[in-house]
Amino acid sequence: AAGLAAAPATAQPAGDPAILELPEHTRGLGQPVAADGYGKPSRFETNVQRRQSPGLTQTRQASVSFAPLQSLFGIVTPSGLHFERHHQGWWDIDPSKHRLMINGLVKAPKVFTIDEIMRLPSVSRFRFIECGANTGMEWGNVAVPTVQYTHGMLSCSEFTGVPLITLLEMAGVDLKKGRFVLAEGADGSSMTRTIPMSLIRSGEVLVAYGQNGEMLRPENGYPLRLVVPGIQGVSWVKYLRRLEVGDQPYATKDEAIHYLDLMPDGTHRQYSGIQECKSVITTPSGGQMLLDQGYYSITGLAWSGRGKVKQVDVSVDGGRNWKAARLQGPVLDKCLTRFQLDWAWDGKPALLQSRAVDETGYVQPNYRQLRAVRGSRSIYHNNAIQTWLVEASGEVKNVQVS
Amino acid sequence: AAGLAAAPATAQPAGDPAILELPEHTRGLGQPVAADGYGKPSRFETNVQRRQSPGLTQTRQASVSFAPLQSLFGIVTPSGLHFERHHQGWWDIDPSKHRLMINGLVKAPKVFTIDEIMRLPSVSRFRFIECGANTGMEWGNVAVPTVQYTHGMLSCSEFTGVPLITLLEMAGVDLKKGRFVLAEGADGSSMTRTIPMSLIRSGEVLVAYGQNGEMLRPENGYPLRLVVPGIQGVSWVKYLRRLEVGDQPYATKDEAIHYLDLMPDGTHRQYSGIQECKSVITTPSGGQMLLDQGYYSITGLAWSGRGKVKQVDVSVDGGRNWKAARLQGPVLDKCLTRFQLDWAWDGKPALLQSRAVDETGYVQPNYRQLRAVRGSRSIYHNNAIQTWLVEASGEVKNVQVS
Amino acid sequence: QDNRFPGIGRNATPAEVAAWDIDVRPDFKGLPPGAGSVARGQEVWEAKCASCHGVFGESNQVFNPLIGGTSPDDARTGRVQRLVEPGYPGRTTMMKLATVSTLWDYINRAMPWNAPKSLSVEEVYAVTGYMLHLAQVVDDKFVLSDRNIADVQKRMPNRNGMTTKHALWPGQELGGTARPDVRAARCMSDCPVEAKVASFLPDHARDAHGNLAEQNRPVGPQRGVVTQRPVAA
Amino acid sequence: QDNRFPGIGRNATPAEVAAWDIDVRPDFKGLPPGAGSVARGQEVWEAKCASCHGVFGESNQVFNPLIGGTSPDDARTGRVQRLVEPGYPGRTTMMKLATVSTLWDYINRAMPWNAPKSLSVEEVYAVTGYMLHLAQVVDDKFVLSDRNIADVQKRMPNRNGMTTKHALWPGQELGGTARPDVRAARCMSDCPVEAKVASFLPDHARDAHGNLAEQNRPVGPQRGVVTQRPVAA
Ligand code: HEC
Ligand code: HEC
Ligand SMILES: [Ca+2]
Ligand SMILES: [Ca+2]
Ligand SMILES: [Ca+2]
Ligand SMILES: [Ca+2]
Ligand SMILES: [Ca+2]
Ligand SMILES: [Ca+2]
Ligand SMILES: [Co+2]
Ligand SMILES: [Co+2]
Repeated sequence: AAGLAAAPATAQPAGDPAILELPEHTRGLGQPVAADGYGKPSRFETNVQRRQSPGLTQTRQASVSFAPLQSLFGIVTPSGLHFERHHQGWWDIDPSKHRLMINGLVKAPKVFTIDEIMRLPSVSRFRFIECGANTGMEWGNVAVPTVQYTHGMLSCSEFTGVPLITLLEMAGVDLKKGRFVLAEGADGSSMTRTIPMSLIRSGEVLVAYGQNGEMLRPENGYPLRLVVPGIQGVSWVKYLRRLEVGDQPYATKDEAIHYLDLMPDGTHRQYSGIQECKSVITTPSGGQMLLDQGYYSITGLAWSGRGKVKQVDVSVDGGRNWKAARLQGPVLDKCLTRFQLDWAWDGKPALLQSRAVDETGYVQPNYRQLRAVRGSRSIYHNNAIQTWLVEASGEVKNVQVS
Repeated sequence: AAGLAAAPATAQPAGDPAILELPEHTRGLGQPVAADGYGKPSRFETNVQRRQSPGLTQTRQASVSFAPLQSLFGIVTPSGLHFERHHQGWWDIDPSKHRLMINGLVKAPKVFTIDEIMRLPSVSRFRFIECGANTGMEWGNVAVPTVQYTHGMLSCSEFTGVPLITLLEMAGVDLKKGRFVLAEGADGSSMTRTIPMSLIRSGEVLVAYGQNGEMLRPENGYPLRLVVPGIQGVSWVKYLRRLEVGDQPYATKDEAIHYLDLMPDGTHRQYSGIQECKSVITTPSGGQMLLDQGYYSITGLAWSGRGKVKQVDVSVDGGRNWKAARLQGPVLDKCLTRFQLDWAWDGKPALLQSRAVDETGYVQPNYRQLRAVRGSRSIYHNNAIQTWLVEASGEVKNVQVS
Repeated sequence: QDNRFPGIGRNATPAEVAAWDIDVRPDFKGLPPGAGSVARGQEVWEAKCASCHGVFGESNQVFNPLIGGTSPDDARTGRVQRLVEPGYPGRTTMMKLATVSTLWDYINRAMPWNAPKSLSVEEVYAVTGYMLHLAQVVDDKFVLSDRNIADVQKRMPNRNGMTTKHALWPGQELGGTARPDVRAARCMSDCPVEAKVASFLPDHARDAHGNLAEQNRPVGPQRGVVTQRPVAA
Repeated sequence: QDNRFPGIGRNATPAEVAAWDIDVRPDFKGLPPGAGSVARGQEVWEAKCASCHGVFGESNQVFNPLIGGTSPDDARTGRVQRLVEPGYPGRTTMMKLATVSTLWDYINRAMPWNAPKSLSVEEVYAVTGYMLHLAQVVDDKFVLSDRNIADVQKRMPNRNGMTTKHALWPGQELGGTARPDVRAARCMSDCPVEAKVASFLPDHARDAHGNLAEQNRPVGPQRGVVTQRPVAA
């Protein structure tokens, strides 16, 4: 059942030339330190890129690029591969000229410079961010071939910033009347989203400037973005310029025209922010070819917008029988969790699935269970169990099962 | 006590032009998605680079570049800024031609391809790596101006790889006689180091290919390096090609000529691997200028090669009085831990210090305590408490106190 | 205000707040006074919008169609009938929109796409009115203004089409439900599934996303599938 | 071998092991048979080593001096006297080295620096012998070989200079100590320190590491200090 032949490591009588003939790098002098003051991946890693899905959007400035989940390890997404979602293009803003304003139901509206925000006490937290439309192309049927396109509007970083509640308190927020906060960006779309005060009061909503140890990348909102753990990415407003405290939600374009979940009865669910518990196998996954029969470590990612992942189960027979997978620690709140299961592939077709359970007891549904309640036209919040078919040839395909 | 003037955010009568005059990015269309398939930092971040210390080494291929700790957040080091230490230059090796050999006290010597190693069950762990010579220039007196040079041979990543014990077991390791493992690299130096079997048996020593979600960077050993948690960086052999199980240590060049700790009586401590508990304040730190009096969040990093950090204390009076700092979670084993302490600077000179305690109860020493035992000629394993002097001008300087 | 962080942040001036506080809420808080006719709106539309959205808002060149799919009957009931029909292809902006404030706010902040915030208040009123006219919500003599916009709201085709009765908002602020709507069980063996492949990509679409071999690392437990071959092959 | 992972990995051939298993241990396990004279070593040294390390191994152009600081008396005691003197500047390779195997192994694997693994076994013996001669460990007629290297080991100037009695090796394999050598206490107030500045960088060295303003982010709670100004200023 071997598909593409792997570089053979089989010994010729004497042995493998890659061993017997010492390579150049074993016999020479390499490159100096600080050849790159800021380094980059190996030249053999150029296939690992974020990509657009052809035909998905009509413009490239109101569009998305997907993270290559099929090639990532652990839980941290390299910032250069973080998925992108822009509504009116991205900018590289001069931080010395950027300001943050707080207004609305506060004693005194305030203005902060980036210098000032970076002087305040900060916290750093590992969090996942998932677009509400992630896996949205697959609500009705299989539409795209690989996990990059099915689940790649997902990334995970260590974010650093100031709890928004600190800034609101500095402005003298009215926490009695002020039950909603409007977050607004400084880009052309001036993206606006209504943020629940309950989350803000918990301290977990951050006005962030740091991502994986350095400043946010321009594509991800440099110099300031909101971090709203567990909530869909569109609420993580980039190029953040203003926060307004109010007593009503704002019904902004992306909460009154998009990011609405269409139900079978024709109503739209509005203000549906939470990314419910979900998981996906990333290795092996669609568009890949297993090189051989034998042992494989099935691995993937699980997450929940409601807290920690408690369990992940894996099935190799399309959901009939399941085994508990190993969870990779540390298992963190509203953060990706990697799971693994040992598997010996016997060369017969197999249907691989993963199913996550979070600490609230919520169990990730299969398509039948999900569609029974929500139909198949929602676009948003598709957290169904993903199936990969391993064919006898070793080729892995994206499928949906009955 | 203002030094350099910050960009003034003070309002003109009507207000700040950065607010009143809408910037170009608020009035235009930005750049498209996937403009960079692999993104890079903002153009305003070019000061954040790894750097050499002038005059420290005679060549750039047997040298070191230091991570800019003064500019980093959280605990993850961006891979592009990971410190470098090469002995014979770095290479970007073709992984399809790289092999790993296991030999010595095993039933059968083995060869693995990278394909095969990546097929085995992996683990991902956040770990710090510190060069044994980090802070080595400061044993006798102050030698360098900033935390990049005093402590920048330190980085922290999420490493992914196969526990070495798995590979040794596959070769039929003799765990009775085999108490040492020689790790050997494929570069010109073919770096060799003796690794304790006790650590390997614990499962924490990894044959790693992943770093922060992607493959190792070429400067850090692509496609394979050893991860030896808690042990000095030189043991984390890069471009790993071979592991030999033996019954004696190997006294390799970097454990018989270097990475020896010279004691006051003229003896050298050999096989001194553990990086003991240590900490350093990164903000504010040497070579910086505070812009104003008032509130600052003193923050820095703590770590221990023996396990978790338990406490960090901060002094602003040169070590006479201390306050317990907040530890940023998750606090992980043999991993960086960030700490913070609120501080109101009154414009008077201050001597900032941090002191870490690990879970074994070991307390980071000051220079007097350290030198009383080890003298000042060791080069390696300087984990003394670092002092930064904040002058009345706001300028911060590297000093040592009596 | 609290005083834990003296010297950090300052009060905003009224002019500063005015420059940035542009949002318009469903209750029209934030809406500046002003007016604009459908006729004026048509001029604005044809000069500044139609190139992207089509003369009748029907184009999906750069985005989903804005207009279409609503009926005068919807304006009466406040529910867009076509949203119930699973067979109807696509959803226009006007089919979904429940709150006219959203339209005003969004055009004001973000359109034209390549020159956001370039419209005058009158132009925003006018072009919003024109779009409402294209959607048969107002007639061609209408002059939309801050004083009659609340009446227009009462005729929005999908004004009764939204619900917050779900568990996807984290707090209690919107009267949602606490219990998730989809409830699966953690069945471990002999689970009631057919496990038959019901949907897959047709073979001719294998290369619709390019050559997958080039989208996977050339080393590791597997390779990417070669979905494109040189013409010669 | 265990069989948990069938099909992963294969046995190495003897030729493969031979190609890579080049390490030489202190007990000379791994040392290939062979020999080389001091005279031959001098030729090798002057042709392939002296350009970087100096004719007498004294250069620190590219690295610390290799030779120097040892005495015939050290070769007798096995302790390099100068290591005890805090005033002696620098430490040469030969002053530190306790195990002659290390020298052979390292030259064989890594030197010449720009052409590692290019020396023949004879050349490695010869040049190792020549270095030992420069360090007065062997005389100029000496022919270093696998058969007499153990005797040379007994004359290494610092052969008794190493200790593993410390707590910095994680296991018990080397008979070290479990308790760390440096023991500080967690004093919280009125701690017994003078807290006077005892060491700092002289002003003229402020710019020895370049302009620190350019080594800090131009935004944040502080700036980098300007240590260099344009000539005009
Ligand atoms: C250069 C092209 C272009 C021009 C000109 C333009 N638009 Fe748009 N418009 C877009 C794009 C692209 C979007 C989608 C933006 C997004 O994804 O957030 C959009 C979105 C909209 C929407 C929201 C539709 C929805 O369903 O989200 C409205 C309403 C709108 N435009 C109205 C206008 C008006 C009114 C004008 C003129 C005053 C205008 N547009 C001019 C390209 C354009
Ligand atoms: C092109 C320059 C160059 C040449 C030629 C060269 N070396 Fe070296 N040598 C170096 C450098 C640089 C180092 C330090 C390497 C490191 O940092 O790991 C070194 C290290 C050494 C060391 C270890 C010293 C120590 O204290 O770690 C020995 C021994 C040595 N060389 C011997 C030789 C011999 C013998 C030859 C010739 C056969 C030779 N070298 C040729 C540059 C050179
Ligand atoms: Ca101030
Ligand atoms: Ca407002
Ligand atoms: Ca095709
Ligand atoms: Ca095989
Ligand atoms: Ca050997
Ligand atoms: Ca100078
Ligand atoms: Co989105
Ligand atoms: Co080192």
